Amino acid sequence: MAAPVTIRIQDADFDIAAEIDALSHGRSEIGAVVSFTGLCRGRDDGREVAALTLEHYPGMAEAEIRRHVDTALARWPLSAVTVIHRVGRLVPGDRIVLVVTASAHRQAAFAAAEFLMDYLKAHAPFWKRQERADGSAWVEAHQHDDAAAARWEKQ
Amino acid sequence: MAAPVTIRIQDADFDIAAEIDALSHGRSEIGAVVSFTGLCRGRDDGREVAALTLEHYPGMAEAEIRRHVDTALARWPLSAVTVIHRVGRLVPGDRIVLVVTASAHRQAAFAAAEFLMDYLKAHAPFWKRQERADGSAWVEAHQHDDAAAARWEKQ
Amino acid sequence: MRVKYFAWVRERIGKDEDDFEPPAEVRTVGELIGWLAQRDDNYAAAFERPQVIRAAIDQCHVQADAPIAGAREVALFPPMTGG
Amino acid sequence: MRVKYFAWVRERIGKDEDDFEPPAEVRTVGELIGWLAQRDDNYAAAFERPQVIRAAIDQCHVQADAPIAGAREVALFPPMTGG
Repeated sequence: MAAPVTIRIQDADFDIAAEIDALSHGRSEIGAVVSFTGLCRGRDDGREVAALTLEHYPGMAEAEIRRHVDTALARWPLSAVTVIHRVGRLVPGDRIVLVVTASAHRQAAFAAAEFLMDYLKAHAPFWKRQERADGSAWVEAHQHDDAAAARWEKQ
Repeated sequence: MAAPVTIRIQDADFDIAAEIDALSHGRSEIGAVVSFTGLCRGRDDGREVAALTLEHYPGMAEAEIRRHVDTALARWPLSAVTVIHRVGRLVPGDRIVLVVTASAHRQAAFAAAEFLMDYLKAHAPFWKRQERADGSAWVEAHQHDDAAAARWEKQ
Repeated sequence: MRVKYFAWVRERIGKDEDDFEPPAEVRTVGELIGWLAQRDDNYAAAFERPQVIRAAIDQCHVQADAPIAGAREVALFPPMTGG
Repeated sequence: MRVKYFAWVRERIGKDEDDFEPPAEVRTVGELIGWLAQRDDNYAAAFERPQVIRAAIDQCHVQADAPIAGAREVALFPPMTGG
């Protein structure tokens, strides 16, 4: 059976437990499920953040995530993958992104989830704008995110 | 603030979303939450498994998990950690173990969750007995689990 | 050819896309960026640091030396900050 | 001194703990295992492969050469299979 893949980009919040259940229910070959949830933080680089607005490139964002999920499926023995990325305005504590990976064993699930998050950070066409006390500003890309994504090339 | 730690060993099932909420709600310094859920598989080594019974060493199990959580807290900048391990009889698809780690950034949350799972597998005093078509048998420890735990010593 | 803009590139230009037929000597993404930067002050502001601009052709990431011949959609944007 | 057994060690012995005062020449965990293995057939079966037996003293993992002097609780069990 081909591993089921769910990719969604949406304004609405998501339910972590429901997504984990949807991907693992009734599939007794799954022994390990790893979830990563990214949350909007109230401070960044020492400055208070009132809100984030997330913009994306419709069409390419889904396609780019799909390409990376396919890479993960080719690389690790995964049973299922779900990626959900929210867009729009979010406030501190709000969920931004969810990656769920399932496998028979934990190593594959952990590695694939971390790989997908590293690639999402560096390559998926999303942009964050912060509302701060000193005005509003686009978040700068971090070099360490490029480095985190690049380490998967070497292995 | 010291990172809140929750450790529970219980017969009852757990609710992943409720545990993630309990650990992250209202804490806007958390940017990343990683969860690992271990599930009872219906096959192991090619043989059908009807059920698992988990036995533990009361007192030592909690203490041993706490020691490893403390090691993780000293090693990574974590905001919170939850570990729940079920005992008793479980059937395929049932949840066995939950590890949740929270941090400002994803690398610490991923590394700590993987570290804790590797240590739980190799060092926490729990034992699994499988009910199979050919009778009932204690699960043998895997050398690769010892190797997975040992790799954290070198770093 | 449709050219799409995102994030602060979009904001500085003041719109989210254009339809262009660039002259024949504009062969690569990098040359397209240089050509756009000369249109007016808004485009000049959007592309004042061409080395930080990222690009996609038909929704796949490309480098500045990628040829634009045959492209239906070119997108120009800052480094991504998703996840 | 309380000695606790888990998993198949417990099953082969047929109980989950004993209270013992081992003789003075039994100084280490390894010597305790050897002494127990001579008690009867059940203990002998539980400890027929002493090299796979894991041990804890007062709820901390120890090696076979750990001294048992002063221990309140010694636990003997197979390799762990949790998680």
